[in-house]
Amino acid sequence: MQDLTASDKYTAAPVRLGEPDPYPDRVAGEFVCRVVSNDMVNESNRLLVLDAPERALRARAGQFFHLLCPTPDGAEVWMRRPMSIYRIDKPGGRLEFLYKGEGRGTLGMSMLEPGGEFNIAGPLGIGFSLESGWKNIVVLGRGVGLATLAPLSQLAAEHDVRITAILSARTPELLMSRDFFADLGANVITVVDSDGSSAVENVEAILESLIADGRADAFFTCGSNRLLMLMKRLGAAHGIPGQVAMEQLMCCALGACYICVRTFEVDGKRVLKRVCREGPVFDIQEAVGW
Amino acid sequence: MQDLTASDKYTAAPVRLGEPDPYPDRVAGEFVCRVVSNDMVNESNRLLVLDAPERALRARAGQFFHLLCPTPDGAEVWMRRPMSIYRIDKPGGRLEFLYKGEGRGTLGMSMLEPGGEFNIAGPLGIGFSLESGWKNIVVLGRGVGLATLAPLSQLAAEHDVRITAILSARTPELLMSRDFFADLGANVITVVDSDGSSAVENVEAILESLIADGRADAFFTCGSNRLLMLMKRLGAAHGIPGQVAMEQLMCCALGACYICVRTFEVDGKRVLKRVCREGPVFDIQEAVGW
Amino acid sequence: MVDLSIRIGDVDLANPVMPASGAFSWEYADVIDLNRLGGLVAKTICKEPRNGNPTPRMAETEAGIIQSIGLPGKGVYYFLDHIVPEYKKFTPPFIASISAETADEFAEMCSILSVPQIDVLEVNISCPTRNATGGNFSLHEEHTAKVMRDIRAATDHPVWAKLSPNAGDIVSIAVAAEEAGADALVIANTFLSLKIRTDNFRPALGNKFGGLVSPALKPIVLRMVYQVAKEVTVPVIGIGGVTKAEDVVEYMLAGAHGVGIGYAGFRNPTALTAIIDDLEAWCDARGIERITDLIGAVRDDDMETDTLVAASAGI
Amino acid sequence: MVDLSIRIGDVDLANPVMPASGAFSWEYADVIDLNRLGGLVAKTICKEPRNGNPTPRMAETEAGIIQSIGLPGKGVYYFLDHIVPEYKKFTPPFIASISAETADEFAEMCSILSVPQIDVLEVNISCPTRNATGGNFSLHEEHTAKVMRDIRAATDHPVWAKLSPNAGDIVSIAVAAEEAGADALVIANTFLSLKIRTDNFRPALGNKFGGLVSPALKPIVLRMVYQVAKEVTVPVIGIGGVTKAEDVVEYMLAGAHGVGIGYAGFRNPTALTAIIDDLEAWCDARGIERITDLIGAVRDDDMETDTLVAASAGI
Ligand SMILES: Cc1cc2nc3c(=O)[nH]c(=O)nc-3n(C[C@H](O)[C@H](O)[C@H](O)COP(=O)(O)OP(=O)(O)OC[C@H]3O[C@@H](n4cnc5c(N)ncnc54)[C@H](O)[C@@H]3O)c2cc1C
Ligand SMILES: Cc1cc2nc3c(=O)[nH]c(=O)nc-3n(C[C@H](O)[C@H](O)[C@H](O)COP(=O)(O)OP(=O)(O)OC[C@H]3O[C@@H](n4cnc5c(N)ncnc54)[C@H](O)[C@@H]3O)c2cc1C
Ligand SMILES: Cc1cc2nc3c(=O)[nH]c(=O)nc-3n(C[C@H](O)[C@H](O)[C@H](O)COP(=O)(O)O)c2cc1C
Ligand SMILES: Cc1cc2nc3c(=O)[nH]c(=O)nc-3n(C[C@H](O)[C@H](O)[C@H](O)COP(=O)(O)O)c2cc1C
Ligand code: FES
Ligand code: FES
Repeated sequence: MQDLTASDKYTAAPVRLGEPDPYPDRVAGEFVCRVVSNDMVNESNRLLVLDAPERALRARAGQFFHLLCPTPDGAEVWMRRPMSIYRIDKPGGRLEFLYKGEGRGTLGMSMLEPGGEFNIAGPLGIGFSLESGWKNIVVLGRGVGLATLAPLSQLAAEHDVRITAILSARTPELLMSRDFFADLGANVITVVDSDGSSAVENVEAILESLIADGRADAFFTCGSNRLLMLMKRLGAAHGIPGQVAMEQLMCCALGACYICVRTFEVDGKRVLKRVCREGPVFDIQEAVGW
Repeated sequence: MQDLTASDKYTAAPVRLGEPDPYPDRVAGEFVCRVVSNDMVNESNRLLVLDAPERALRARAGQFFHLLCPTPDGAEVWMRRPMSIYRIDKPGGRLEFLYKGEGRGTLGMSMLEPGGEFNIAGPLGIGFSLESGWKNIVVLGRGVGLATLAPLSQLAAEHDVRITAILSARTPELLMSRDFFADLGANVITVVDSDGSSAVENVEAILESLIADGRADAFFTCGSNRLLMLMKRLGAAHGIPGQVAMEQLMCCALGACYICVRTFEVDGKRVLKRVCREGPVFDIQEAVGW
Repeated sequence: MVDLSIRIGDVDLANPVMPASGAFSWEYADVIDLNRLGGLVAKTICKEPRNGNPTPRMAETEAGIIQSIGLPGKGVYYFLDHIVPEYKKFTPPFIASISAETADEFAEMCSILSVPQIDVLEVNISCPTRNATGGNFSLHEEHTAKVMRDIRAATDHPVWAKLSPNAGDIVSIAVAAEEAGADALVIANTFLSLKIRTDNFRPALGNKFGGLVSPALKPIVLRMVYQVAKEVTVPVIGIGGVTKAEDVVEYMLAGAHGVGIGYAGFRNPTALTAIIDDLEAWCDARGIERITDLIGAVRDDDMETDTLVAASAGI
Repeated sequence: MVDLSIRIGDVDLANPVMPASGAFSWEYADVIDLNRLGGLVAKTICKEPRNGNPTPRMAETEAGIIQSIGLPGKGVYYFLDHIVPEYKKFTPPFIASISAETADEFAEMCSILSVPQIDVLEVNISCPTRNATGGNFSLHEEHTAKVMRDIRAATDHPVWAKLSPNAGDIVSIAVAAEEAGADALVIANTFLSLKIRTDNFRPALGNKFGGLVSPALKPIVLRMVYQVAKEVTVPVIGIGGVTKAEDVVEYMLAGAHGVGIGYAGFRNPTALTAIIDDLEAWCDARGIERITDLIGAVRDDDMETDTLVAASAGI
């Protein structure tokens, strides 16, 4: 029944798994991947594992794909949905996405079944950068924001950078990826709303102590405006560089349409930048939040 | 994956199998049936068997249903498709349709799987009528036109009317329903293009001999303009009444939109009639063909 | 439970959901309870009998259908004698729809049809395949004003003017219709369209052009209803792409008093009554006591206009 | 193999498939080979830098999206210095698109942009969220004539006028643009629309109104292209709802020389080149030798006009 999805009646020339790639040198592409699995990882999030063509696997930490979601209700999903890469498994030829099924697009994604096809465009955008001088980084994520920070942490671990991962969630059950970060050798700190530990003051205290211990050469965050503002403030106060992954509604995801703009502060002036092209990762000090 | 069909995002209050019928007395309704089977009966035709709510089973021979076909390609099928009833099995609670998957709607139907749901509206239109004086009838059908004649023959058999069924097709393999008619006790005559037996002259000779034998109190036909014209001519010549089931594109199928009109000749004057409401069964002598 | 009743001029409707002319007939009683509808709207009739347009009268498009029926019918007297009685078997207000190619004929039809059995005269001055001087008067302000004045002079019955979405400036036309005496404005008829078959290079419809009908068009018609409702005082009825209760709500928020439904009733013959049920449930779930509270209730007066501020808000 | 090349005025295009302004940028080279396109059409620019409209700039509708971007950009000199060179890395003709709120500013921009690197000036006189005197000139015949005359006087470059589907009488406006010196007509921009959210009663777009984009609209725009192509001699480029090779064929049969594609390239970034491939295959399968043979080849001169005859034909 896979052909009931809306993906087939439009004209396109995506690269299909196993077929020759006509443009192996282009930085991005449209790909038809095969679903390996699409299971719930906790009560609200799902992990999609895809077998993906080679070019798609060149994705870097913080980049995203633009996903052509199946329709959950018979009506088409008229725009692709942007989604950060959660894990890139080059040797295994796999891409993973961690997501929450909440609206039509992500609920459509939830319906993908193993063996089915899934059309994705990417990799897109500017990802995280790790400067060679950084020996200790702090990643601070909340909700599916953690998904975006995962490949960065993978990259850091590969470069022997020590990671402190502060994971925030509503409840302990929703704390995802603890093992993922622990397996990378990260120092994992978890905070939750249910016991009050996720309060900004508490996270601030944690960050301050990391700074004091010399464990914070750079900050990385995603998924919470409050935590972004906290990192921005502490980063400015202590001269710690930082990067944040931002979100916005997207249409083309290639830089053409200017639908995905957000406000940033550059040299004291407020300007618009395209999240898809100039981001999604930005300098924390330029971010004005949302 | 049944919810990928286009049937769900629109508002409607169809009667579902097993649920109470809010309007048991209305002559037609919108029903959600369950697919029992949907198998090929020969190289080009398929038989759809449905478990249907009680009111739907009140259909009469020659009436039709208006079917909300699943989408074969992701785009919706924007209009229902009319389809004659092939068999009404009241005790078994089943309705059957015999059809050819050729366009988007019927190809969508071909995708229905056992256990799935299917939304049908009906029964609609004016069916065949059997006058009590008729003891011998001739049904002449071609292709899926036979589908329409099947329940009429069932009805005739129930009233002890003797049936001669002339079945026409391109090849012997495509001759459907021979057993269906034989089981009703019909005298079955088959003609095919591949050996030339379906030529109008040959069918004319068969009809003439039936008339001569007193086996033709009334004519019934469906599915071929040539054969309709033949029966009209012979009917007029011999004073034999006849009925024909006509086809036309339909939209509302209830008589409202005037999309399904065809030309008929009434008292020497050409007039338009709605196939859905004044038909689909018409007096052969009024038909001008297509 | 929410009070769904609305009042359009002097006409009371039990709820704001009506069929759209040409997409409905009393024959729908085969399937649904017509007494539940806000009003009963008959197919547009013409003074004299007409065959209508050549077949095919409909073709499917990428997302909808185009159709050109050509107003077939048996004329105004047949209507009075044979069709009106069919509708009078039901209780909702009965709205007759009429079309003509001249203002005189419109006026003449109005006086013929100003009978007590008919509650409202909907004047279809927007037949999409006609031109501005021959039936699609609502393409131009002056033609609209002229025909509406003549109609107004010919009848004391409530007159609802059905306008065309093909007009360039719907607001001026709506204002012209109101000033000339329309008691309500029905927005809109169908969008003039063309489909060419790529298999045989021929137009898909016998009449070549046809009106496009599709849920996809709702945002265009909604914009027109919104613009018009801001400028007129008479009630507006929104027609275009309603397939669910939220669409009724959206039209009412934009300023409509009620809606008409065509396509949805073709696709699902039970759609109209189901939408009324859903509308009631939608209001009840939100504690809305009177459906009329929704009319024009769009929150458009405190929108953020600074782009830089807007672009730092959450999604 | 079919010859796909077309000629629009003095401009030679390798094939009739172009992107639509605003829905494309040189950045698509990340995904497809831009040298395969018939032309490269840049996003509309304005003379001065602009932030554009408040977010959200897009919302999904029942069948498509509405969007209102508000022509953000860094102005005409930034365009010349930084954007034109990006496009000049590729071979197809380069079409710059410009917008202004006065005829004078349009003319000024045209003279600034009449440089050899730019092959065509597409004048977007149809920005849907502007009005007829302030940027959406193509809503009115006289405004269209005036702005086009001023533009024509300011440049010898080929000028393509992009028209609005919101105009009531597209033919008169097209004729006015042609008479004032347009070298080609681009039909059409987007349909002015509104979406109101039923959860918070607010307009879904920061700018309230937006342009509707949907494959569902193709039959409306096709009708406009057909009507205009019958009345003008300059080439017409059809834009609206093209998602497959058959849509290109349909527009050409209706009289278009070429098409522009927006939405399809959002949904499938490889759409444009895939459509060109399919178009070639479509023609080859039918033995069509020159794509130009399709222009205006609709078979509309021997249609059955007798309803009774038509209604006795096969389906
Ligand atoms: C660069 C980027 C990376 C992202 N990575 C992830 C990820 O790894 N996992 C994940 O679950 N989500 C991620 N998102 C968010 C994801 O794109 C949205 O959740 C998704 O688009 C919502 O689509 P929907 O149809 O399910 O919801 P809709 O019905 O469209 O909306 C449901 C809710 O989601 C919000 N929303 C809609 N579109 C977006 C969007 N583009 N960005 C953020 N919020 C949106 C809406 O405002 C609304 O509150 C990312 C977004 C961006 C821009
Ligand atoms: C009262 C009635 C009873 C019918 N009974 C049967 C039946 O029992 N079995 C069966 O297989 N078919 C039957 N048909 C024909 C059936 O409705 C069409 O085959 C079907 O609508 C085609 O839809 P599609 O989407 O598959 O084809 P499309 O893609 O719409 O068209 C494919 C071909 O079918 C023709 N066609 C389209 N609609 C109709 C139509 N309404 N009637 C006739 N031809 C059409 C088209 O002109 C074209 O040649 C009946 C039609 C009517 C009006
Ligand atoms: C088959 C058909 C016939 C129509 N006939 C008429 C008509 O006779 N008079 C009229 O005013 N509108 C007519 N219309 C237009 C509808 O009344 C309505 O304006 C249009 O269908 C848009 O509403 P919808 O989107 O709910 O279908 C017709 C529409 C269709 C689809
Ligand atoms: C996001 C977006 C931005 C657009 N920006 C412009 C623009 O700057 N200038 C312009 O002339 N048209 C603009 N358009 C209109 C398109 O060029 C085109 O006319 C329209 O999208 C219809 O074509 P389609 O159906 O193929 O999308 C824009 C359309 C979209 C969707
Ligand atoms: S989504 Fe189009 S520019 Fe970012
Ligand atoms: S299909 Fe509507 S009147 Fe027959």
